[in-house]
Amino acid sequence: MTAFFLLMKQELLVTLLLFILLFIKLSGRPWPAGRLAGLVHILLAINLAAGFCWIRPGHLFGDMYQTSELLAFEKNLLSLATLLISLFSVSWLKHHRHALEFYLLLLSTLLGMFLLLSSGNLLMFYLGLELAGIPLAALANFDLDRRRSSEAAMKYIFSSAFASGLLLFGISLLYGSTGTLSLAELPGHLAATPLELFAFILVFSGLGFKISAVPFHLWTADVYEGAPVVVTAYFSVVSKGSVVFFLLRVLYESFMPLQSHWYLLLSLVAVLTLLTGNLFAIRQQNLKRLLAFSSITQVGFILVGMSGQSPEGQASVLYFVLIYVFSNLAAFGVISLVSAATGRETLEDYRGFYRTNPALGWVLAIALFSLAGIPPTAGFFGKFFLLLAGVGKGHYLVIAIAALNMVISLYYYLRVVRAVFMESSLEPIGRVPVPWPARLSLALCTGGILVTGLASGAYQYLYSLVR
Amino acid sequence: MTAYQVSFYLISACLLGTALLAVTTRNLFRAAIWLLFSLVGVAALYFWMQVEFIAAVQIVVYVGGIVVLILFSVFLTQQTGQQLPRATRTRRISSLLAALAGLVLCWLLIRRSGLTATGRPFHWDMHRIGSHMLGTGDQGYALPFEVVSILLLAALVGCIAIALKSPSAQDNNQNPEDPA
Amino acid sequence: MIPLSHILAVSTALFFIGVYGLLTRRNLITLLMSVELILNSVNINFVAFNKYLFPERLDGLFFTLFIIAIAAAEAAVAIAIVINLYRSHGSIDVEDSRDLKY
Amino acid sequence: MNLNWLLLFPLLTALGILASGGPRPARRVACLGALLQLALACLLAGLYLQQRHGGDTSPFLFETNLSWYGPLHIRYHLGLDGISLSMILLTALVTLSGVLVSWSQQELSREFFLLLTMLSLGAYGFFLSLDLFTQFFFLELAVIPKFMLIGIWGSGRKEYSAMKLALMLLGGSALIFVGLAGLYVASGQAGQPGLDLATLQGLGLPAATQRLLFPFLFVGFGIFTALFPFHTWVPDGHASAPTAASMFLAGISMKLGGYGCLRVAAFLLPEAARYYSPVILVLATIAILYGALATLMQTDLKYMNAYSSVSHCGFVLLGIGMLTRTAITGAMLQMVSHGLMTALFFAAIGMIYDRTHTRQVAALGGLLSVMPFISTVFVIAGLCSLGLPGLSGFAAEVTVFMGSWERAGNFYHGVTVLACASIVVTAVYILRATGTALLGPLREESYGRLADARWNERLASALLVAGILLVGLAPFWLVRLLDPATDLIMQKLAALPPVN
Amino acid sequence: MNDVTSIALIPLLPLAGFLLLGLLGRSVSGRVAGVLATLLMAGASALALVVAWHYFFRDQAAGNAYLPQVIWQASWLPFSGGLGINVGILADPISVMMLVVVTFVSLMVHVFSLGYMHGEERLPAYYAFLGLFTFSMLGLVLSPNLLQTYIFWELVGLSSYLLIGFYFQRPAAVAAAKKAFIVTRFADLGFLVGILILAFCGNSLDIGTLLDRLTNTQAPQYAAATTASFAGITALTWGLTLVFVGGAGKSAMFPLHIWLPDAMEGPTPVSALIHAATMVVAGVYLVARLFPLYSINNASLLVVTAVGSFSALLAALIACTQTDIKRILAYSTMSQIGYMLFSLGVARYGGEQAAGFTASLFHLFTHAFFKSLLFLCAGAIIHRVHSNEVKDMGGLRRRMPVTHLCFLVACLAISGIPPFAGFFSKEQILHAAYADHKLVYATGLITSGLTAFYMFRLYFLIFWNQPSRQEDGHREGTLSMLVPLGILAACSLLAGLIPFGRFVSADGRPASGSSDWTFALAPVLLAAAAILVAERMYRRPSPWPQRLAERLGGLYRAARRKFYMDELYLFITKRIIFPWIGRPAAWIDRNVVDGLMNGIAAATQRISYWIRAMQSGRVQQYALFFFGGVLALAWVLIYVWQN
Repeated sequence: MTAFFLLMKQELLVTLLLFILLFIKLSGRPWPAGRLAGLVHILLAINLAAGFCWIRPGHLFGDMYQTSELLAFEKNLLSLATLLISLFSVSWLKHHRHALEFYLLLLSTLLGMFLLLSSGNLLMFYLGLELAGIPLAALANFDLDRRRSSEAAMKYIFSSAFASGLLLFGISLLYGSTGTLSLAELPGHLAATPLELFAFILVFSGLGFKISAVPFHLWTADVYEGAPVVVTAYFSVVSKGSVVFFLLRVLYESFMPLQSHWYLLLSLVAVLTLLTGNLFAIRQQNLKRLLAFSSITQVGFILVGMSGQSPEGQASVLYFVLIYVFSNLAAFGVISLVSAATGRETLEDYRGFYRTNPALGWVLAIALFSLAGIPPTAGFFGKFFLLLAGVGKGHYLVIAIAALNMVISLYYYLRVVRAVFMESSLEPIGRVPVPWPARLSLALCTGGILVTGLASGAYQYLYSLVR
Repeated sequence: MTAYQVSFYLISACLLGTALLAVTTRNLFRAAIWLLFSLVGVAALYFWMQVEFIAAVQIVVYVGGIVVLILFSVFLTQQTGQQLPRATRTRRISSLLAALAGLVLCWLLIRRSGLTATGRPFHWDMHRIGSHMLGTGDQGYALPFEVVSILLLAALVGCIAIALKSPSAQDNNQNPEDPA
Repeated sequence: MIPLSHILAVSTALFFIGVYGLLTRRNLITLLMSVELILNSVNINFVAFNKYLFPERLDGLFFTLFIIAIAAAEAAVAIAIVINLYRSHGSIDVEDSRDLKY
Repeated sequence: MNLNWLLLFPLLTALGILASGGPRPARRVACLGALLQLALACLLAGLYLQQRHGGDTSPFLFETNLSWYGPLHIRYHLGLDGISLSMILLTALVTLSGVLVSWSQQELSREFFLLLTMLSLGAYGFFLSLDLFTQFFFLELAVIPKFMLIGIWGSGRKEYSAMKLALMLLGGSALIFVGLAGLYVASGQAGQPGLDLATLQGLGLPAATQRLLFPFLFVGFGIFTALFPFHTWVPDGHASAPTAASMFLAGISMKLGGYGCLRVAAFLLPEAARYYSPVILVLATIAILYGALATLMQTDLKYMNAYSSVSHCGFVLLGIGMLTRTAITGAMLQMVSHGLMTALFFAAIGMIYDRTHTRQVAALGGLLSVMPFISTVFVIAGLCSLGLPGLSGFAAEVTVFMGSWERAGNFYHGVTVLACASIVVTAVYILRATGTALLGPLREESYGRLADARWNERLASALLVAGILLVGLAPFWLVRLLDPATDLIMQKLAALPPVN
Repeated sequence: MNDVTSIALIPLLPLAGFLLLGLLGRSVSGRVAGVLATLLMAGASALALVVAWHYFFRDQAAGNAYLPQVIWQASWLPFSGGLGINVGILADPISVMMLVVVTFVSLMVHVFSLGYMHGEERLPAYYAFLGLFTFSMLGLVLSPNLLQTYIFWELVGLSSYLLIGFYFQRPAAVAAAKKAFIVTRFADLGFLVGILILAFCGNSLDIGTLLDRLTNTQAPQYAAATTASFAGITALTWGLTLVFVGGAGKSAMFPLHIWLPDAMEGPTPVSALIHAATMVVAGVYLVARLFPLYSINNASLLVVTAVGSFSALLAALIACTQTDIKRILAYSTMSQIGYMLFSLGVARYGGEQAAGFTASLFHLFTHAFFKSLLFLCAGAIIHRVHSNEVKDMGGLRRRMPVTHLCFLVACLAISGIPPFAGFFSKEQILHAAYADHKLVYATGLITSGLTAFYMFRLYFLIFWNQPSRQEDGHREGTLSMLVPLGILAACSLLAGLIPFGRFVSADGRPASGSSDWTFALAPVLLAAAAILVAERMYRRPSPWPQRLAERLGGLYRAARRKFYMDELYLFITKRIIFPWIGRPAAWIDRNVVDGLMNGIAAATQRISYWIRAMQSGRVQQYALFFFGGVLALAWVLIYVWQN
């Protein structure tokens, strides 16, 4: 029994958190958002801390649930990201009627992701995915009074329903073809028949939808732009990260018999993703939308690394997601603070931002540099290793395209930097107040960006996990 | 051809026909009704396959739950008599082509895959389902069960948070922030 | 005996009818209906596979059950969102919510 | 001596600048830091010579070799040879004078000095690195500060230029990256995965691999050193940059490329270098002549010097492409010389611009009578540029010419003659600019009231002039410094199988 | 006495002057600067005399031949394969002779400047530049290494630039300085390439080694150098001709002479030093230095002869029509250098045939004195009348008697009237030319007559012609100006008597310097006749010059416009190189090359704009793309790609 609790401790803690929040909700006395946020921060921090203790691998519920040191790390990363988002969401939540519901939904999606990661079975995978997805749609609608928010939620829920329809169809075909739903048993039954390949593509498309790989990405920009900034951050980091982790696991474990196929698939999709993400991003004026396309591009890089089919590739993907969490959250953190304070989100608005908010300007710049892969930020290392892993078999074309795309992507990141540092505006954004939780969050992100690359510990740890 | 076989084709025809009508009719209310029939048809198919439990669940949850939900929302959001607008011709043609291509592809793949019934007996009974549903070991579905419950809870919370009318929302919905 | 492929053909056809509906209907509620069709087709698949190919375990059946449950949750949230959209846009035509683009 | 000190110093300086309260302390910290760097670089040179004198013939001295990213076989490997030493001395000198020239920087001066220090950090790291990953890291590290320096403190179409520079340079580094990835794969196939220069050069990569990877690496580095036709960032970038950034950009940044080209071309992929030699030579010659001819038509002093940099950096590539010992030595000399000379030139142009607020040659005139010091500096830089003996430019160019002529054959001789022809064109544009801007009667009444150089500017110029004279009057010490490294390169080239 | 220190000190003293004055800058007064520089120069000059005395009379005389000896050398810039720039000091008859000439004329000029430049601004700079020039020139003549020669070659070019442009506020001076530098730079390109060719032919940069290897028919280098290379011409010919191009540029030979007349914008003492006595003869020196090589290569010698004789005649013709005193002198310089060059061209190595060599250098020697004298006199005159135009002068013989006398001596010397210095050298040259080629001789003879004509035209125009307008009495220059004039006049009178051939000859062995008096009759008579004509035409104002000019018509106008050489050059640079090469290059760079880079960026933007329809905002279209993507991927993976 203790073993059960210990193995599932992260899920159980999140569930506990959910219930605490539910009790508060049901107690009928509404808590002010600040207090609530404080409680959630503390509990999330405890959750995070607990995640680092008593890590051991194991199975539960037959093959339904499994955990390992790697999975524990992945969950911790997601917890951390959620905590960071939660920290800088305070200034937005303060004015929100449904702060508690926000946390309830947020944490239930987190739970869904944990279960997704730990799933040993296609059913659990599906349930986790839906638990992570459906409340997110509701969250996307959380700027309740804004047209765009509900449009975003609508687009998300319908796209997601369609994607899960295809995914389910794929799973059903896979089930029909192999007779098993267990991820561990799958490799033994796969024979790369056309039907299986089709099923695999359907499953992949369902996952590709979540990580917004081209051509399954079209919802991304609209939803990112319409949803509240905090939720967008969650979308782009936590939701995406969890599915990347899962995809990595299924590709490298369950679908290994199809490896030559998925190598091609990944390469194709990666190239498309890189090009499309970049080509759309260079035109964007809204920062959230820009970051949406940027996150699509980042996925392209992830896919390149993932196609490396080596432990280095796996480690690099994990490492990149780690870095991506810090970088993207730092960027979104700044944007959410500004958005909460002034409601301004376009590139035009950010002109001369540095003169009024130097610290935020630097954080934003560092985050963008990290996303662009400029040293000494961790993004440089992340990208380098991803592509190095991607070239593992000597396929230079994809790498060359990816490298070219690094240059294109640089353009729009630098456009933001240019607006922030170099251009001037008649009515610049005034001094933005930064509450201490947000400050802490941004400091953690910036620290993460600067340290994770230069210190090789994180990578080596991840490598030891995947080997 | 036995009656059993004939009934399959009959059910299938009804099911597909009503489904087709459900996605093409231009009356919203009728579409919902056609959908209802189609879902009942699916339930009939389950009966035909002798998995009555699923058929029952299908009827209870889908027919009793989801379709009703849909009907409610139809009433909430739309005058029922109105003709639904049609998508553009390009969209319809391209969608049709895509769907047909998908269908052909799937059919080819199914044909090639050589999936044939094994003829091994298929046992299920409520007891087995119940014990599996609450079991925690191999073939135990307690965990998914709990997960679904949480999911339903979350969905509930989400629905309430979003759909519940609040005074400020009422103020704002008439003057959307940007009319672009 | 009906060949399995015929059952699969039915489910596939249902699936693509749903897909067609999803791609062409303009009313959000009808879109939701199409989604339900798609999910139903998958359910048929699972049940059929379970019954005819892998009768030893009940994986397919359970999967179907969970899909039905989740379909309900999804529909609920979707309808909530649609209602909210209706409030803000005054319409549930999918073509009317195109503020976010390019 | 531990080479990490050389990286630690700029880092500490940067932190010091961050910690400093305001613009005045910031510039003091920056200056002190730069001074210490120069001292350290000189000390390093002394120790290096001592070690060599003591008979140490290992290719690299003072190595630091640590595993960095173990699973990927990426190492943190620093080492020093004559080539890198000379580049480091150059960097230290230019950094110090850059800081001095910007002494009166008013706007956002803390950031300014911080970025300048970052730039020097990148350069040091690049020159010291022996692992190609580390090297690449520092190469890219040095790009963004340039972008920021130009974009924030620049003039004219600064944002455009900054963007262009950043994109083209990082485009170059993307090419380099592809090359590195290829090297990584090739090294893995050879059984010793990694990007360590010392290991890679010993692997003897197969000719086909070399020929495949060489263009990526060479063009990639070439973009940094204004390889035709990828030089167009140079004029815009230099023209828009603030003085110190221009100095750094032309003085050091372009050398990163030359250094990289040499290391990669002649050291790592000698077979491919020989194979592609004619292409390199043609491109280099085009850059030399065409850069010089384009300079003729420039009306803006900074554009003029920028185009002349294209021309001069062509000599570096020419020297490398010739693959003879003398030519390579000449390329190195040219890198040092051009670094000093162009930094001095930009300093002088900056001083003139600060006072007259124009860089149009036609709008200037007769400045010699009101600002003799600045004008003298300008003339010295110009003379160095046109290869006047006694100044560093001559030693470098003549070495390149001698080395180039060493390659027998009408093609090589033709290329050399064309390259030589540029000295005439250079003389024309330098003297035209000097004649119009500095000599003649005063163009504007108001110029008569302008002041000559201040102490910081004098000091900065004096440092660079001293460097130019040191190289120009006594090039032998620099050649001796470079010798063991060029020996190594020659050994590699000599070991190649004969061309069939 | 000929130890390193003393000989090294000769160039180092002026260098010290340059450094001192350059660093002190404006903190010293002009007077102090002048005195300091003059003293240093005097020291150098004295040392040079001592060194020369030792060289010619002490150390070397015993061996019956003056062998070149490298007194000191050090590696300055080593190249690979035995090549390298060794900086050193070479002592041989030519260099020692040049040492004397340079230091001596430089000293005279320094002294003269004390008076002439008095009161000018930036005097320290002036003396510093003079010091730099003297140093460079000495370094040039002492060089044992081809690239060292090139180094100092460039440095004299620089000092010439600086001194021509000394009055930098005058646009004409700036333009002239620029022109001088660029034209000589162009020539230096030839020199440089020539050096490259020769150095790699002989595999050495050391002049001595090079000469040994390439003249030794047994050596492998000789064989390589004399086989045809590019365009069917031997490498040796290429090398020597190109080196000569460098020399021709510096020595203002046709067609690279156009800078010399303009260079007269500099202060007159500078013209005397640089553009009359020393730097402009560097070309002669260069050919003489490499003479053993030239002597085995007829093709290049022919080029030297042709260019020399043509330039001599051309310059003399132009000189007859000019009205600017300094320009006339400049063309005369060009003409005389032409003499020296064709004299070299007609010479061969060793023996009787080497007479041209000796004659050439002899002429160089004497010319240095009388031409610098002429310039200094001109300086004194300009100093007085504040104009360069001869029409502003006239009748000055009373007011400037000393100058008059000196000028007359110089004119006689240059005209080759015995017993003045020019007579001896010129006679030897004509003798040598006669022995070699009659056409060259004829050219020389005509030129000699023309020389006498235009010199005396000048003389009469300045000192006679019209009655003086200025009635302010005696205004001869200061003593510091007169003393150098006197000394130089004495030299011009006496220098011819030196048995030059005893000391300087092609192979180092004393050559018989005997003059054939009967042979000298023709040129002397011709010169005398020319002087008479000049006297008739210009002693008093007369209509004759005008009439003659009209009679000659086109020829006169062409000569007066310097045969349109300047216009030709301007045409080539301003109308061809700038608009047709430079501007297109700049245009191509901005529009094609850069346009390509910008075009890539623009194309990317464009594509981005095109494909934006994909993101139409219609969620169903998204689904369609999604589904289409799935189908396409499935198609590719299942049907297209079969691994």
